[in-house]
Amino acid sequence: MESKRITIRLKLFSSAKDLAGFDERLVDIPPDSKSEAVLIYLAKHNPLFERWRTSLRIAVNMEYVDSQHLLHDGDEVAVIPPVSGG
Amino acid sequence: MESKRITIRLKLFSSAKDLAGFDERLVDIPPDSKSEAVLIYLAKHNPLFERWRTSLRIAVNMEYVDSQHLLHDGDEVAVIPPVSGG
Amino acid sequence: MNDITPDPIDVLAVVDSVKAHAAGGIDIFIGTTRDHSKGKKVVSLEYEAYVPMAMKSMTELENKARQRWNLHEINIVHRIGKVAVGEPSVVIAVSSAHRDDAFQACRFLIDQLKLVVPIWKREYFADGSVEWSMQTHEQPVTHESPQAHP
Amino acid sequence: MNDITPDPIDVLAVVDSVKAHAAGGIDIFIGTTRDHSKGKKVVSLEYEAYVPMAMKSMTELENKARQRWNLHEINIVHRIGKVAVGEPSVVIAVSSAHRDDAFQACRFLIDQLKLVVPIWKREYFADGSVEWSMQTHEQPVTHESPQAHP
Repeated sequence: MESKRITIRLKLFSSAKDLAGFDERLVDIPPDSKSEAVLIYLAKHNPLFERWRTSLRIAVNMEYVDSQHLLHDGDEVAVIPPVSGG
Repeated sequence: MESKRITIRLKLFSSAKDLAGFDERLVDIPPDSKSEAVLIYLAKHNPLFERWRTSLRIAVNMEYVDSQHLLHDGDEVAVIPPVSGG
Repeated sequence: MNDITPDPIDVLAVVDSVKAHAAGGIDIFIGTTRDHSKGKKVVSLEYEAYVPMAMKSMTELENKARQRWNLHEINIVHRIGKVAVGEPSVVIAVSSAHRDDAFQACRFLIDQLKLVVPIWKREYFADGSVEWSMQTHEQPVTHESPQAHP
Repeated sequence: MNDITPDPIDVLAVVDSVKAHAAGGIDIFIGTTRDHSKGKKVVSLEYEAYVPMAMKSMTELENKARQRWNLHEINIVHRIGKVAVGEPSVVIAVSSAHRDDAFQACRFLIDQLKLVVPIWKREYFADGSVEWSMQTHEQPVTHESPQAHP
């Protein structure tokens, strides 16, 4: 018996948005997915996400998290390319 | 035979001006006088100059000098109390 | 206070916002957009922000600065959208009783802002090219680490 | 540039004076007059300067800063005469390609200005007293050294 999938709100910015071709999307993922799941998801859209992976940070509900952070239903998950404000 | 005296322009600022009671004066001093001569001169007007002596700096022609700097005829000699700009 | 705004930054208003009658000193940093980058002439820039997270991040930086130094007021304002060359993209003003605190906190805030606040700069070059700005120490493709690919 | 002026300092004009299209960052220090000193309420202040030496001294500081750091523009403006509490008494603006240079130079300039530039502050207190401000580490009467009196 498979557990119910959870839904996250994926947000992309800057070069990540350009690579993916969209800026926001609701994504269904298996429960117990970790934050790195969004990068695996994105790599299916564009293999460059795999090459860029080490320079992309993930923020969950507006907090930076590591790649093993457990995602929950309703989380806002943002892909943060190297920032260049200032 | 006594040598001719030299004339300096003495300028006082801030608390030194208040202590002396004047801000500018032409003063005749012996040749070969050193910068400290102006403090000895001022101490005759107000003995407090003797007590304040270590905190007063001398500038000759708008450059800080030490107490042994030789004065020349026509020098502008300023007594500089502790500065407090900013 | 702090703000992320599409409007030109009113530098004087930012300065006035941190004035306090008790203040001894104010340090202000103004980042202005450059007319060249990577040897190419830049004609204009565009900033994008993850606005709610950027605001939250700036507030966190403000709180960290207040913990480390004795400060009166802090105001961090970052512009987004198109910015003409030479115009301020960021203004940070810090007031304190002793200038050492204001200088150190202002420096800390701009350094940290450039590291963690989710804002991105896109440069429009005279030759028609457009690029997202990347820090030189964070070039993703060339500094890729094979171990990170399980 | 640099100036000593009896007029209120136009902060924006000082900032604009150091803007350069090549600039990456501007650091500005603003010294504002305090409303208290030695535990007493200050109602106004008055600055006196040995103007030609102070201008010369500020130019020398500017030259030293330019030797030590890579800077675009420097502008040091100090006010003299009566200054109301809360108004700027000094504004120093420094622009540079890299912010580290601007921050360090601006800090150096205000620190040195306070040590060497012949400008004096007189404080008018609410209780009617008037005093020339003395740095706490330079109290002449109490720190008098007997050896200095031959």
